[in-house]
Amino acid sequence: MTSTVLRSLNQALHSMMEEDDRVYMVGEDLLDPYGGAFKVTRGLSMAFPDRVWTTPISEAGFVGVATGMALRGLRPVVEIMFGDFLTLACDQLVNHAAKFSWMYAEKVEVPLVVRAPMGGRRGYGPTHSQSLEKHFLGVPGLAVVAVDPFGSPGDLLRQAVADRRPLLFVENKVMYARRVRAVQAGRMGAFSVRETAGPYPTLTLSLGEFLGGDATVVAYGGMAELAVEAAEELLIEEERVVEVVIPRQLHPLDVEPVVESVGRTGRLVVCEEGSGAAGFGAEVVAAVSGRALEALQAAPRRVAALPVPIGNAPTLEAATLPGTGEISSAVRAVIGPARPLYSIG
Amino acid sequence: MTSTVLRSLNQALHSMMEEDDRVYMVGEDLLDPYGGAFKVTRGLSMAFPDRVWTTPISEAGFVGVATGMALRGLRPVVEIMFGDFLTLACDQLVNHAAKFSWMYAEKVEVPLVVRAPMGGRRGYGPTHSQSLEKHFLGVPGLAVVAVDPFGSPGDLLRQAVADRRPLLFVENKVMYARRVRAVQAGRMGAFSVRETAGPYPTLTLSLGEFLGGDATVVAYGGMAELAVEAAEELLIEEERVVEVVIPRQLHPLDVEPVVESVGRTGRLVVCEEGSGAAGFGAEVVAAVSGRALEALQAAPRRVAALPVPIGNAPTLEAATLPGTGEISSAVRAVIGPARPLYSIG
Amino acid sequence: MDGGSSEFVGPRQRWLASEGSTAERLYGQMWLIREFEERLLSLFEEGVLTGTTHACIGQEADCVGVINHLETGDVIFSNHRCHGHFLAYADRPEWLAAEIMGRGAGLVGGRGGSQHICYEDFFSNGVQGGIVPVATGIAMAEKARGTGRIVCVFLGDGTLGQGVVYEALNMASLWSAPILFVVEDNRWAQSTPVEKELSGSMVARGEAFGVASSEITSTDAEEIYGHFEGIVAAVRKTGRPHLGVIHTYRLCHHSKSDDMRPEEEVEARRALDPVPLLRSRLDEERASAIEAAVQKRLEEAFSWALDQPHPAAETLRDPLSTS
Amino acid sequence: MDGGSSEFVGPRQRWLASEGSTAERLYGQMWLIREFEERLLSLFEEGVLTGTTHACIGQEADCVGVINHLETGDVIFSNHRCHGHFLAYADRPEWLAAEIMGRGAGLVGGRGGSQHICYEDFFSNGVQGGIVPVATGIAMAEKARGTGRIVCVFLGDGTLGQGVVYEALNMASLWSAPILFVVEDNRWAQSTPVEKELSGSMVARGEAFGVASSEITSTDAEEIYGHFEGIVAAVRKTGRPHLGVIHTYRLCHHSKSDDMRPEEEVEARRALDPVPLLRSRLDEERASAIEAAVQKRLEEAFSWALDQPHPAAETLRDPLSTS
Ligand SMILES: Cc1ncc(C[n+]2csc(CCOP(=O)(O)OP(=O)(O)O)c2C)c(N)n1
Ligand SMILES: Cc1ncc(C[n+]2csc(CCOP(=O)(O)OP(=O)(O)O)c2C)c(N)n1
Ligand SMILES: [Mg+2]
Ligand SMILES: [Mg+2]
Repeated sequence: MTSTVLRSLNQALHSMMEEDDRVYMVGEDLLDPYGGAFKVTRGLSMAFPDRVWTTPISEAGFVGVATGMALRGLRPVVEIMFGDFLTLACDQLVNHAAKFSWMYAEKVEVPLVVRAPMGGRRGYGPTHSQSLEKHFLGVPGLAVVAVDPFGSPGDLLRQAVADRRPLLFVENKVMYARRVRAVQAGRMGAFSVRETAGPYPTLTLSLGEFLGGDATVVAYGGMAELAVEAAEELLIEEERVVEVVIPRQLHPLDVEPVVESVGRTGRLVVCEEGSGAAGFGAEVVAAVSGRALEALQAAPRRVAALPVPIGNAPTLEAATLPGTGEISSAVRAVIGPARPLYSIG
Repeated sequence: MTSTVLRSLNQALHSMMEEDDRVYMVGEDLLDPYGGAFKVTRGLSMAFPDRVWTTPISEAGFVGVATGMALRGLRPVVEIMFGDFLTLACDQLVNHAAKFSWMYAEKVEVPLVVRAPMGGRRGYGPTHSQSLEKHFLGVPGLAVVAVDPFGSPGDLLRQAVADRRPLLFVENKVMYARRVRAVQAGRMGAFSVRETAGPYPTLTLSLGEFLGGDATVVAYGGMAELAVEAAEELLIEEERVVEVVIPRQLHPLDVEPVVESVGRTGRLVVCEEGSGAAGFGAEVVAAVSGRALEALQAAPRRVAALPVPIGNAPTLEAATLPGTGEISSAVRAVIGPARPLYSIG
Repeated sequence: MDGGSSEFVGPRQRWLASEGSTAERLYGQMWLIREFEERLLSLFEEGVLTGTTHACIGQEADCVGVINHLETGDVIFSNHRCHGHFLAYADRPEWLAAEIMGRGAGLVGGRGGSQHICYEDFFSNGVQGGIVPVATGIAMAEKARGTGRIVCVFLGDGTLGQGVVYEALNMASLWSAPILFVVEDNRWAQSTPVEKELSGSMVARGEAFGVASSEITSTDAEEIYGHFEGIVAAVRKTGRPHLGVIHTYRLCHHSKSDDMRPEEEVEARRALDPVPLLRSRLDEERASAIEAAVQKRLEEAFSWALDQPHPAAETLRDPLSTS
Repeated sequence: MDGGSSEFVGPRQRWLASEGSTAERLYGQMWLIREFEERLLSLFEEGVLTGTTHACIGQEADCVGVINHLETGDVIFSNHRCHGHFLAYADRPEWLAAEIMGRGAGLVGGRGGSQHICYEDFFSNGVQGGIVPVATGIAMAEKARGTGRIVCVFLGDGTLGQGVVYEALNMASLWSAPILFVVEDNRWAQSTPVEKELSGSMVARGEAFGVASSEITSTDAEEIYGHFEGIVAAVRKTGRPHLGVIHTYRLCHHSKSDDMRPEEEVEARRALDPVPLLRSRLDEERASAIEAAVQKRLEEAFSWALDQPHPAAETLRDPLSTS
């Protein structure tokens, strides 16, 4: 049965609340029939009226409240209505939730999940379309995980709720409506798939059975599907074999799967929907350069939003945010004009 | 006459307030005789009682107030008492100050300066010792500048106040007491110095007259002096010639001077006092890899804090924050055991 | 229609120069706002417009009751629900329509859309609460510069959940900022009724910070207009802040089609709809004439706006680039 | 001395088990706090300690007046000025001393230092205001878990400048959190007098959010103890929040040696120093005996603490590493 990302996340929340009465929802406008701005929490307040707390418009305050709940053994799942407003909870995350466990000599844990719907392409304008997760990468004590439509989004959320570390769970608004693409027996459609171990497995997808390839494209969250599309197009239209690496835990980053893939392809493109400077792509490129410089046969490229706010007009928004076209161009650029030595089939 | 960084900044503020009655100071505990927690604003409220506004403990609020002042033609200079609390002003910076000019089609400008004393090594513990500037890099519309003891710290601050863009001005607490080292006629002590053009010139220091070298070390703010010390030691003790590149504008970053230096040295180390993941070093390494991969003869290295909160105990703090030792080790690591072909003299 | 060259006349000056009784003038403005938004919503329904928008249907009396007291040079900072505020301020439906349609001729070139606009001394932003300290800073700047201008910032009941609002109240009070905080209490914040988002009392919150505070429960534009006359004058005269709460109601959905409030509740409030309420006091002929004139203007405004080109992607330029 | 194995006894239970009159017991606790901090400050002056610390000299009556009403399992969230709160809560000067000295045997292994400590149900953090919603969340968790425990969070007058405090008051009121907000109004925030940081009224601020609020102007530990007896009981019984303001005074510098307040002002307040105030009610002999016993404990505590090793850098481990 096919499902959407939204449905998968919603069902996971339902079953977690059913199974574990320590799980609480905290956020704005969560109550049914409304059920949250993007409906990820729909139906929960009907089923668990005492454990779904709709809040005032107090992002800092309710992230703090949830941190307190987590400190006392509950498993709060916070929704920030638009990820753009994570900025308001920055102090709570950086100077409170993320520090407590270490600072208090591991006497306590803060099993807090903060869900943040990010991303544009819906015409919401400069303050409701951003992908701000890069600003929350690399906070000591704060894990960052991003969900994509591959495998099981709901299972990823389950892992996050089971995680004993404070964790930012990045969702993507456009992605909610996307169909989930299952990974089964090491395959997803035409792709062969490798997964790392652990709660947030990194996927590596290959259209060339991991025998090699022209380039490695790293993409997470909402960009992952675009990278997969670009890979499909590049194969069909230009006979280019691209491996797509999809990390889920953005911080701390396990760069090994990227290094391995670049070992096979020699070329690297990293994608993110947010603006690029000092972002996720920077970390991936720096980590790969640090670990496997010799494997890079061409200068790596970053695909990201232009360094401007996200305009409301469709023309501006489309030009600002990266799409499959930008990914394909970057792949072509790292491959260069000449055919590589390796050829498929 | 020798001066300290503190004195240089303080004098610049004095003379700017004298010259331009649009310049205002806004922040906590700024009034004399106290004159601000680190005394950067000392004497200002005596001299300009109407234009130094001591505030309640409302970081978000007074950054917002200053943004409003800037929108109406004033030149507010905000002090965040400890840079750690910039987190509280994150929304004001990202979703207000940084967006206004572009979002309002350049009908307005926001010439706002937010000064943030960052850094540890003073035993202030986990919430008063951080270097959080990396989290504010790459915000469309927000410039980030860091001051160091070289050249004239006060002049850098003058440029920031004259800047018509909202700007985060990163200071370093330990650095306040350091002696300013002037750059004159292309020299600073034994170093020959090159400066880029523009309001925030990047310095490149060479102990080998730019004829080449063993490695390029990039460092800003409080780490710049440590990098210079490491370079001096490495020359004296190991006959290694290190170029030190000191960027002042961290975002947007002009990576050219780094690329040029790496062109001469083939090796790159980037330093920052904050924790490393997705930080300044990541951006520099990614930018250099993207622009001049072929120039890199060895995998670049990042020197940064350990990914833990900054402990209060001196032993913990010292082990967490990077010092000259870490810089030298990284230089040795990128150079490798063998002597490079090039040799000085 | 673009009229960019003529000098801007503030709301008070325009009000004084306009003709008709107080009720007629207020009605004309309210009808403009109502009809503007109804047209907008149709365009969204037809799929001509995408993205989102927040109409102020039911709250037009606030817009006209407050803003007609503001002089040229006074500043308004508005929020996500800003169309009515803007139209009362600038009377320029064509530019607002173009902006919401994402056209280059819009107020801010299509960059901001429905909730991020700027024109002369009018601003809006879509992040709840954060505008309040910014508006306070503007008021302090005007005071420092000795211009005599005042600032008016609009916020909703739900936005009283944002802590930074209290930081701003505190500073405005400590420093005597000439600012009017207008709380439009429409009883709901998105899908959340006021009882679930707000404890205590709105007026008491202002007073607790030493800010003179008042409240009025009304959808009667004339009444609100009268109520704020003295308040605006006092802010201007004393240079002190004031928090003015208007208890009103939102008759439309929060944004586009997301209304799940109890039908009976909304229905009961329709009886207090400010537009028919005021119309009932007008001469039928005058009312019809006003409406017809507005319709004509809006017809032209929307068709002009629809004709404007979308902004070219080539206009995108890093705001930090200094060249 | 490290006694890690014995079960923790909460302040109320310890109070009930202790001997002497109310005044004597309060005095013993206050003397412990005062002497602890005086020793600490000497160590800073001697250069034995580095970094920073915030003493509560002059405010000891708040600590003992409030905290002795808290039961085992009740939670305290304190701020930068937490030594007195901690000592009243846990009576463990040796671990606090070791912590401030950056020793591995300290409360949190030397990681937190003076303002970031944790022990049983006691927490502190050095960022003003942010602890208030966290404490509210703890109270809500205790309520959800049906433990009957309450939370007490301490904040200063200056910290009322932080917006998140009002977000927390609002939620605590809306959701009936069993939490006591104790505002220690010591008239100064660092170098800023209360008139320059706070407008309106503290008690009115609580009430405006529907939080029962009270105030007391006192440095008399017995009086404060009596005042909070009913308040703590009410929070426990009603499960509703309360904001209790104590108007007091800080007799020492803000942190180490940064006092620039008018000397006359400080001098005048010395007359109200809570320690001699209470001592004057005690029998001289009992008072001396109490003091001597405390001195002995502190002597041992500090020398034990000074003997503890600094934590080894090898203990540093990424808190995110899952292995
Ligand atoms: C900081 C922030 N959080 C959440 C939102 C999403 N949001 C937009 S409008 C709104 C409700 C606002 O309610 P209120 O202040 O009562 O104004 P109204 O919409 O009723 O006019 C919310 C939650 C936002 N824009 N900003
Ligand atoms: C968010 C934040 N801003 C600034 C500071 C620096 N700071 C530490 S204590 C203090 C004054 C606090 O005053 P008050 O709340 O009255 O408490 P008191 O020190 O008087 O006990 C300040 C500004 C801080 N710790 N946190
Ligand atoms: Mg509302
Ligand atoms: Mg105080």
